[in-house]
Amino acid sequence: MSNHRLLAMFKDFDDAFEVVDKIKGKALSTVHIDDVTMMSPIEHPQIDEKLGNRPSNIGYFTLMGAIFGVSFGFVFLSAAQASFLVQPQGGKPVIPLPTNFVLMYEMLIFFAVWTTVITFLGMSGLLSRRGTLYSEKLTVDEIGLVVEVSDTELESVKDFFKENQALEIREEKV
Amino acid sequence: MSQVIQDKVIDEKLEWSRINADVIASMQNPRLAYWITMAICILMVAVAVAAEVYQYKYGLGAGGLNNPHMWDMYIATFVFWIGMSHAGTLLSAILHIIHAQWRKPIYRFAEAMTTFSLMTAGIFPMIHLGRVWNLYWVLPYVSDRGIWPNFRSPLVWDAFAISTYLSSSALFLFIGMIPDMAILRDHTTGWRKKLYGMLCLGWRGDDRQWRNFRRTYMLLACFLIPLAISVHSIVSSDFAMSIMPGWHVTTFPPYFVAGALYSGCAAIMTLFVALRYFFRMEEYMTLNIMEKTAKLTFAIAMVWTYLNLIEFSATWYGHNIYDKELLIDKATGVYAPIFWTMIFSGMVVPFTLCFQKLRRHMPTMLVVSILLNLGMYVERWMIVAPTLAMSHSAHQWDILFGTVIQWGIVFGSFGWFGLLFLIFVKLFPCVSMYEVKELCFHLKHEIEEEEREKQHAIKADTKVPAGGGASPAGNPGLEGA
Amino acid sequence: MKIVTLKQLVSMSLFALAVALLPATSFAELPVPSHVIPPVGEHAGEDVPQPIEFPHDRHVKDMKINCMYCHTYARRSKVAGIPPTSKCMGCHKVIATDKPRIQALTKYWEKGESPRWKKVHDVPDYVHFTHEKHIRKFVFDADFPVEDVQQVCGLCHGEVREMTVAEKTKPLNMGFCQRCHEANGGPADCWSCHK
Amino acid sequence: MSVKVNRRKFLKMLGWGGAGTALAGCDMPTTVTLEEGKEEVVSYLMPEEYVIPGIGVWYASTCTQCEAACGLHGRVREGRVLKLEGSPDSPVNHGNTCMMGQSGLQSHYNPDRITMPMMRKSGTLQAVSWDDAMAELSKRIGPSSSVDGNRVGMVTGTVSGHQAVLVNDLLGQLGSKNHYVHELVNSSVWRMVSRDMLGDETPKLNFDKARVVLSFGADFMGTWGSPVHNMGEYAKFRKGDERGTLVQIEPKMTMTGANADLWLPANPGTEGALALGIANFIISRGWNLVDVPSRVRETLKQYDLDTVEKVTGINVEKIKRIAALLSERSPSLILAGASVENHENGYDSVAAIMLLNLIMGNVGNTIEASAKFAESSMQPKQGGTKDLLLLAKALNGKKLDVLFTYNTNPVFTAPDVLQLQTGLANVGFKVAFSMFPDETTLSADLVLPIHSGMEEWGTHVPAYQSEGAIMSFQQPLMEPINKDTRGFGDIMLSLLKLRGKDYAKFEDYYSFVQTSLLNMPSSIVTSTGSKEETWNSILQTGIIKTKGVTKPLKPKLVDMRYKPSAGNSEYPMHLVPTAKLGMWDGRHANLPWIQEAPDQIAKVVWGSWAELHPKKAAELGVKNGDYVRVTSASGSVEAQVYVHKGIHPDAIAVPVGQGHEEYGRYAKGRGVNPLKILNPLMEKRTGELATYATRVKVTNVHKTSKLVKMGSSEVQAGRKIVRTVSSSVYRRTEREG
Amino acid sequence: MSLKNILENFSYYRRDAEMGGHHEYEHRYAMAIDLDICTGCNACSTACYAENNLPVVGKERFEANQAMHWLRVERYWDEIEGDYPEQGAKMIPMMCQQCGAATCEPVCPVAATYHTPDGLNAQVYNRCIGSRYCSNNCPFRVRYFNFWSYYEDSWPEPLQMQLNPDLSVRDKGVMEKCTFCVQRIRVAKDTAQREERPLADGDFTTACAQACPTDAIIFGDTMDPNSQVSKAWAKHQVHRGPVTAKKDKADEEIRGYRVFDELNVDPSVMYLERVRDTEV
Repeated sequence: MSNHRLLAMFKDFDDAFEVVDKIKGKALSTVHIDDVTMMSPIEHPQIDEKLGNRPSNIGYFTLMGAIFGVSFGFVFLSAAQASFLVQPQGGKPVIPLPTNFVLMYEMLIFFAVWTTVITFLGMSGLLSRRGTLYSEKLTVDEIGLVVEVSDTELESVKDFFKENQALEIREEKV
Repeated sequence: MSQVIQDKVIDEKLEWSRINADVIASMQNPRLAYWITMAICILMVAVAVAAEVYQYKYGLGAGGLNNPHMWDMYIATFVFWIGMSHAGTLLSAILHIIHAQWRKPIYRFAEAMTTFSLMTAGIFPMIHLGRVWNLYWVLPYVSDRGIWPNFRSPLVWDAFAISTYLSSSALFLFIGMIPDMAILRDHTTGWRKKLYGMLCLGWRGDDRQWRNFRRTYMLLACFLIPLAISVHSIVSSDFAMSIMPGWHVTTFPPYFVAGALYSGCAAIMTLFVALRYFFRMEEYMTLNIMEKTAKLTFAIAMVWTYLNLIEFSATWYGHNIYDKELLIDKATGVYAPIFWTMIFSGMVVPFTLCFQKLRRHMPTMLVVSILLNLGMYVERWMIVAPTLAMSHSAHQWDILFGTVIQWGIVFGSFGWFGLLFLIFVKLFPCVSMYEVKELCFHLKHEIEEEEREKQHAIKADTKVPAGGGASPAGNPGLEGA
Repeated sequence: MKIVTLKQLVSMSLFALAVALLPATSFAELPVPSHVIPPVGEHAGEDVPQPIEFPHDRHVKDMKINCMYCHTYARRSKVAGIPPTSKCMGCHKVIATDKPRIQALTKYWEKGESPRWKKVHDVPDYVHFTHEKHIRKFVFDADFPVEDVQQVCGLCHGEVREMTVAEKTKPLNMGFCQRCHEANGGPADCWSCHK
Repeated sequence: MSVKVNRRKFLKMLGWGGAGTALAGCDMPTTVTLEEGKEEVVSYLMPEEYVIPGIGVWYASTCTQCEAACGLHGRVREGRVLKLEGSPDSPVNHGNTCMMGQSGLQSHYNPDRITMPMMRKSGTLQAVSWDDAMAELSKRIGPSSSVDGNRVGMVTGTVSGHQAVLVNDLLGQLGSKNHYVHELVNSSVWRMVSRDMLGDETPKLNFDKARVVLSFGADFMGTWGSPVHNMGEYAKFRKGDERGTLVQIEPKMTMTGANADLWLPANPGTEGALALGIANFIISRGWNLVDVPSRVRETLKQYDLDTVEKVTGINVEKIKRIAALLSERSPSLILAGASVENHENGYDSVAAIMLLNLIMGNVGNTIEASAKFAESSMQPKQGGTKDLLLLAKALNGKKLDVLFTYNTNPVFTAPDVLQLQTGLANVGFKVAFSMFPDETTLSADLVLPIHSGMEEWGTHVPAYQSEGAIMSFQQPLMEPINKDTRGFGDIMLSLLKLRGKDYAKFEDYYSFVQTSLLNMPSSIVTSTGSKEETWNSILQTGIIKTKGVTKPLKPKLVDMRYKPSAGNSEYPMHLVPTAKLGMWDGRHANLPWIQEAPDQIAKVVWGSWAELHPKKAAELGVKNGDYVRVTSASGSVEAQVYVHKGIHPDAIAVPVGQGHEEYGRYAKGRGVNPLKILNPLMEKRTGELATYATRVKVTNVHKTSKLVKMGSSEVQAGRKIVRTVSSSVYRRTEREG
Repeated sequence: MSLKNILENFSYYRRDAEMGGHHEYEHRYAMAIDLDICTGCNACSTACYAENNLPVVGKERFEANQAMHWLRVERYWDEIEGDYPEQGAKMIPMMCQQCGAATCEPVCPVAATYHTPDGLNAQVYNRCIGSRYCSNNCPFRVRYFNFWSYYEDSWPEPLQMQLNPDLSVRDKGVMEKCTFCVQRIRVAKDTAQREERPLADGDFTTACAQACPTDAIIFGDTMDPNSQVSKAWAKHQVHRGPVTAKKDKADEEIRGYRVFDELNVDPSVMYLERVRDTEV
C-alpha cells in the first residue's frame, strides 16, 4: 500500500551508494533494496553488486531470432528455387547449398539484430508512459534514487535522505 | 609520469556539464564555412542528377560504357563507398568489445559515416542498371508469375547483404544515440526538444534501462563484426565468382575487407581533423586518439599491402597467361600511371604514420588521409577497368576512361555523402556525450589509483620525483589547440 | 466479278454445312470443358470502337456459327485470323442487306478493301503465343467435340457469344498464362512463350 | 490468265500490326502494348489457300545485287518479304548467298528510293505524274518526234534474258547502235584472252578437279566471275582428300589472298613476266605436259629466273617452288584477275598466264567448254570499262541527243579526267531508269522510278554457266511498296509500243515474259507437260534448264608481246583501287548492312581507308588512323591509313565504293572515291580502262583520328582462338578421320 | 506446394550437370565450323543482321565499341616475322558459344539468362534488368548490350517492314546475344509436331549456316547421333561436357577444338583448325 514515489538527487555515485548501502543495512524498515531504482547519466560498473543482481534476458531472444532466421532462410530459399525450375544454370543444381548458406548467414544476422532491438525496446520499458518523477540534472551529472513509500513514513524517509547529502527530493503520488 | 597519465586520451577533469554544453554548442548556429561547404555539396549533387537524368533518358551509352567495358566507374565507386562504410561500424564494434576506451569520443561520427556511405553506395547499382525501373525484380517477392531472383548471383547476395548491413548499422548508430537524445531532450528547446523527445523513446537512465542497453549494445556489436566482414566478402565475390583474369582471385575477400577498413580508417582521420578544427573539439578529439587511429590505420595498411603483394606473386607464379598478361599490362600499359598511383599512396604513403611528429601534426594527417583515400579509390578502379579492358578475347580489348556523364555522377556521389554528413552533424551530436562522461569517470578512478600507489612509493623512499600528478599545463590534450 | 459469285456459292454451302452440324446447345452458363483446369483471372475490358461493330452474339448465339468457321486459321497458325471480307460477303450478299452495318461492309467490299479492325486480345510483342497448339491440345488431341470449341476459346476469350463487339474479359497477363500452364502441364520454359 | 490474278492478290500486304513496333526492352509501363485496340489487323479481301497469316511462305526468285544471277528463296509473311536465302535448285549458288544477296532486302526497303517520276524543269528535278513523264518521252522519242537514231544512246549494266531483248529491240526500233554496257567490276581482258586462246569467253573452271590453284590477282571469292559459285567450288577444292593448294600473287591482299597457302606480291604490272618466267623454267626442266612451238620457246628464253626476280621482285627460290608445285600437283588451274588485267599490258600478261594453263595441260581438264544459252538475243551483254571510255568520247564529241541510263552509275565510276559530267551536259535529253537518287540519276532530265528486284518480273541468264545452260527466273516477292514505281520491263514495253505493233499484244511485261517462256521453241527447252505445269514448276524452282550449245575448246597460242610496265620517278607508288565483295563497284554503299559490315581484310567500317605496308608507313611516318594524301597526275584524295603487311611496299590500296556525292543518306559524303584520280590509261589491246596502272605519290598530311574498325588486337596474343595445322597433318587425320 | 515439392525431390534438385542435371536434355543444338574453308566473307554476319533484327548503329557508336553484331568475323595477323603474311589472314566467325556450363548464367540476378531443356543458353529480353554481369563474365565477349534505343534510328520507313515478327526488337537497357536462331527451331518444332513426326536433321538451321557460301558452318542436334553435326563432332573427337584434352584424342592433331576449352565452360561450337600448306 505504498502510494508515494520519492526521487532523491545526489552529487555523485559515492553519495548515492552510501545511501544504497544504508538501505541494504535495513536503515529503512519498509524500503527493500529491490524496490530501489537508481537513475544516472552514465552506467556505473559496480551498479549490479550494489543494487543486487537484476538479470536481463535479451540474449535468449537474440538466440531465438538467429535460429529462426537461419531456418527460415533455408526453407524459403529452397522452396523458392524448387518452385522455379528455370533455375538450373551453368550446370549447377536447382538448390545450390553453397550459395544458400551465404544467404542463410545474412538472414541469421538480420533476424537476430531485429529481435534484439525489439526486445530491448520492450524490456527496458522504453516507448511506454512512465511517471513524471524526473529531473534534468540526471542527464548532466547527478544521480537519482527512486523509492516507493506509503504516506505514513513519507516524512521519515525524506529526512533520511536529507541527512545523507541528498541535494534535492521530489515526490509524486502513485 | 606514469603510463596512464601519459597516453590518457582526454582530460578527466572535464566538467560533465561542460561536455553537454560544448557538444550542444557544436550542433547549433552553423557558421559561414558550413553553409559554403553545404552549397558546394548541393552543386555537386545537382551536376550528378543532371547527368543521371540524361543517361536515364538516352541509355547507358551516354556514360561511355561499351562492349568490353560493361561495368566501369559506377561499380568501382560502389565498391569504394561500401568499403568506406566498414570502418565506422567495424571499428566501433571491435573496439567496443575489447573495451578500448579511446573509441568513445570518435565512434559516433564514424558510425554516421558508415550509414551515409552505405546510402551513397546503394544508389550506384541503380544508376548502373540498364532498366532501373525493374530493380525490384532482384528481391525475392512472391509474384503470381511464379518467378524468383536467381539466388546464385552475387548481385542478389549484394541485395541481401547491403539491406541487412544498412538496417543493422543504422540501428547500431541509433541505439548508441538514445542516451544522448535524452540529454538533448533535457537541454534544448523548441522543435529540437520535440524531435529529441521523440527520438529518445522516453529514456530515463534508470539502472534497468542501462543494463539492457549495455547488453543490447554488446550483442549488436557481436553481430555487426561478422556481418561487416561478410558484406565486403560478398561484394568481393561480385568479382571473385567470375572467371575473368584479375577478378577470379582467391584472396579477394580478405583483400577487400582489408581495403575496406583501410579506406574507412583513412576517412575517419580526414573527418577527425575536419571536425576537430571546425567544431573546436580539441578537448575531445585529442591528439592521443589521433595517434591511436593512425597506428591502427598503419597496421591495416600493412595487411592490405601484404595481400596485394600476395595477389601479384600468386599471379606471377601461377603462370596463367591471361592473368599474367593483365598484371604486366596494368604495370606497364595505358593504366600504368593510375596503377602506380595506387601503389604509391596505398603502400608508401602510410609509412608517414610511423613517425609520432607527423602523427601529431594535423595538416599532415589531413593530406595523408586524403592521399590514402585517393589510393583506395583508384585501387577499386584498377580492379574493375583493366580486367574488362584486357580479358580473354583479344579481339575485344579496349581502353576506357569514361565520359563527362560518368565522371559527373561519380563526383556527385561525394557531394551527396558530404550533404548527408553535414546535415547529420547539425542534427545529432557527433561526439557521444554520455560515453565521454564515462570515459572521464573511469579515467579519474584509474588516476586516483595511480596517486594512491604513488603515495606508497613516496613512503618507501624519501626522494620526491619531479612533477608528480597531472597538471592541466602538462595536458597533451590541449596541444595544437 | 464472276469469280466472286463462284466463291459466294462455295461459302454459302460451307455456311449451310456448318449450321447443320451445330447441335442445339444450352445457352445458360458457358460450360467449362471437363478436361481442362480453367485459368483463373478476370479483367474489365474497355470497349474498343471498331470500323463496323460486328455482332458476335447474333452470329454465335442466334445463328450458332462455330468460332473456327470464321476464325479459320486458329487451328493452323499462331494467329486465329480475321475472316476475309469475301467470307462475310458470302452470306451478306443476300442476308440482311438492309442493315446499316451490312451496308457499311458492302461499301468496303465494293471499294475492294477490308475494314481495318482494332486488335482487342493483344499480348505484348515479346510474347510468342500460338492458337494452333492450344487448339490442338484442348480440342483435337483431347477428342473434344469441335462444335463445342467455343467452350475452349472461352477459357481465354470469355463469353464472346454474349458480346456484340468482342471485349477483353480475361487479363491475359503472365500470371494468367502461368497458372494455367502449371495446372494443365504446359511448358515452364521461358523461351516457349517469350521471344 | 487466272494464274496471274492469284499471284497479284496474294502478294497483297496485310496490315503489319506488331511486326515493326515490337519493343521487348521497352516495357516501361507506358509502352507495354497490353491495352486493347492499339494495333490494327487487316484481313485479306479474298482468302488464298496456302497463304496463312503467321506462317511464312517461301517463293523462288533471282538475286539482282550483282550479275551472277544467284537463285533466291524469299520468305514472305503477311505479304512482306522478310528474309532471303539461296535457292538449293540453282546451280549458280547451290542454296548459298553472299552478304550482297542478303542485303537485297535493304535495297528493296531502302528509305531513299525514288517514289515519283521526276522531270527537270528550270534546272531542277521536280516530281511529275507518270502521264506527264510518258508524254514527255513520246514527245522526245515517239514517232512524231524528229529523233535521229544514231544520236540515241543507252548505258546499262550487264543485261540478259528478256530485258536484253527489250533493250535491244527498243534501240533497234530507234535505229541506234549505241548500247554502252558498263561494269567496273569485270574480267573483260580475261574474257578476251580466253576467247582468243581457248575459243570460249567464259570457259567452265573445275576447281574441284584442280590440285593447285595459282591465281594472279583473281579475287574469285570476291569480285571475279560468280563469287558465291566460286566459293562453293573452292570449298570442294579444299575438302578433297588431299587438300588443294592455293597460291595467290597480287599487289594487295584480297579475300582470296587471305585464304591462300602462299601469298606473294609481285611488283604491280609484272605478273606477266613472272608467269613467263615460270613457264620458261618449267619448259627448261621439261615438266610441261603440252609442248610449245619453238618460236614461243625463243620468246620465253629471255625470261630466265634472275631477270624475272629483278623484274618482279620475287626471289628465285619461290619461283622454282611454284613451278615445282605446278608440275608435282597437276592438274592445276591458273587464273588472272583485276590486278593483272587492268594494266596497260593487261592482255599480254593474261595471255602469258593462260599460256601456263596450256602447257600444264589444264585445258580440257580443269578448264572445259561451257554451255551457252541457245537464244543469242537473251545471252548476257557483259560490259567493261571500255564502253565507259567510248561513252565519254561520244559525250564530249556531242554525238548524242538522247541517253538512257539503267542499272549503272558511270558518273560515279568514271575518272575525273574523262569529264563525263560536263559531257552529259551536251546531251539534250537524259532518261534515267533508277531506284535511287545516285549521281547519274540526278544528272538526268527525266527520272523514272523502277521496281526493286523484289517487285519485278524478269529472267536472267548467268554469264558463267556451270551446269548446262540455265536461265534464272525472277518473280515479285511482294507488291510494290510505292504505288508510283514501275517495272523496267513495263516501261520498255510501253516505249516499244510507241512505235511498231509487235508488242501490242502484251498487256505488260509479266504477260510478255510468261508468254515467251511458255512458248519457247523446242530448240531451247524440251517442254514436258501442260503449260500450266511448266509455269508452276518455273514459279516453284525459279530455274529454267535449257539445252545449251557447247562448242569444244580450241586452244591456240597468241604471240607473246609482253612488256613489263615502266617505272615512274615523279609518282613512285602504284594505286590499287580495290573493289570488294559487298561494296562491289559502289552500288551497295547505300545499304546500312553493307556499310556496317567490316571489310574482310582491314575490318574498317563506314568509310574509306588506305592500306600501306609497314615499311612504307615507317618511311612516311604514319600509323593507323593518320591521314595521307594520295596524289596522281589527275587529282588527289585524302584517306586514313591502315597499316598491314598484306600489301606490296610500293603500292597503296584505296577501296572502291565510297565517296558518293549523292546516293542517299547512308552513302552520301562518306569516304573518298579513288576512281576519280585515275589517269586515262588504256589497256593496249582491248581498249579497257587500265584502272590499276595509275601511279601516285603519297604524302603525310599530319592529321589523325581514330580509325573506326572492328576489333582491337591485330594478333591473338598467345590465346589459341584460331589454330592452324599443316596440310600434311590434314591429310593424315582427315583421310583416316 | 513447393514445400512438399522439396521434400519429395530434394536429392533430384541437387543433381548438377555431370549427373545429367534436373531435367534430361531433349535436344542439344551444336555447331561445327570448319575454319579451313571459312573464307571470312561476312555473309554469315549479314545474314544474322537480316534474321535477328539487329540494329545498325552507325559510325560514331561503332567507334565507341557499341556495335550489335551477334556474329562477328574476327581477323588476326599472326605472322610477326617476314615481310608479308605469306599464309594469309586468320579468320574466325565468333558468336555465342551456347556453353553447357555457361559462366553468364549463374551470375544473372534475375535469371534472365538460363539453360533451356534444349541445351541452349537462353536470354529472355523482357526479364533482363541490364546489370550486364553476364557479359562481364563471358570469356568470348559475345553478349551485346543495348546502350541506346537503337531501334529509333536503325529502321527508318520503310526499312522497319523487314523486321522479323518472330523476334522482338530490343530497346535500351537489355542484353542480347546469338540465340542459335531459336525462332527457326521453334517453327521447325511446331511443324514437326503438326505433322506428328520427330524433329529431323535439316528441318532447321541457323541463318549463318544457311547463308555460308562454303557451307563451313554445320548446325544441328547432337542428341541425334545421325545428324551431320554429331558426325562432325564424333569424327573430330570433341565431346560435350568438360575439357576435351588433346590426350583424349586418338591422334593429337585431329583438328576439332573448342575456343577457350581450358576454361571448362563446355562450348557448343566446335571449330576445325585452319589448315595451311607449309611446304610451299
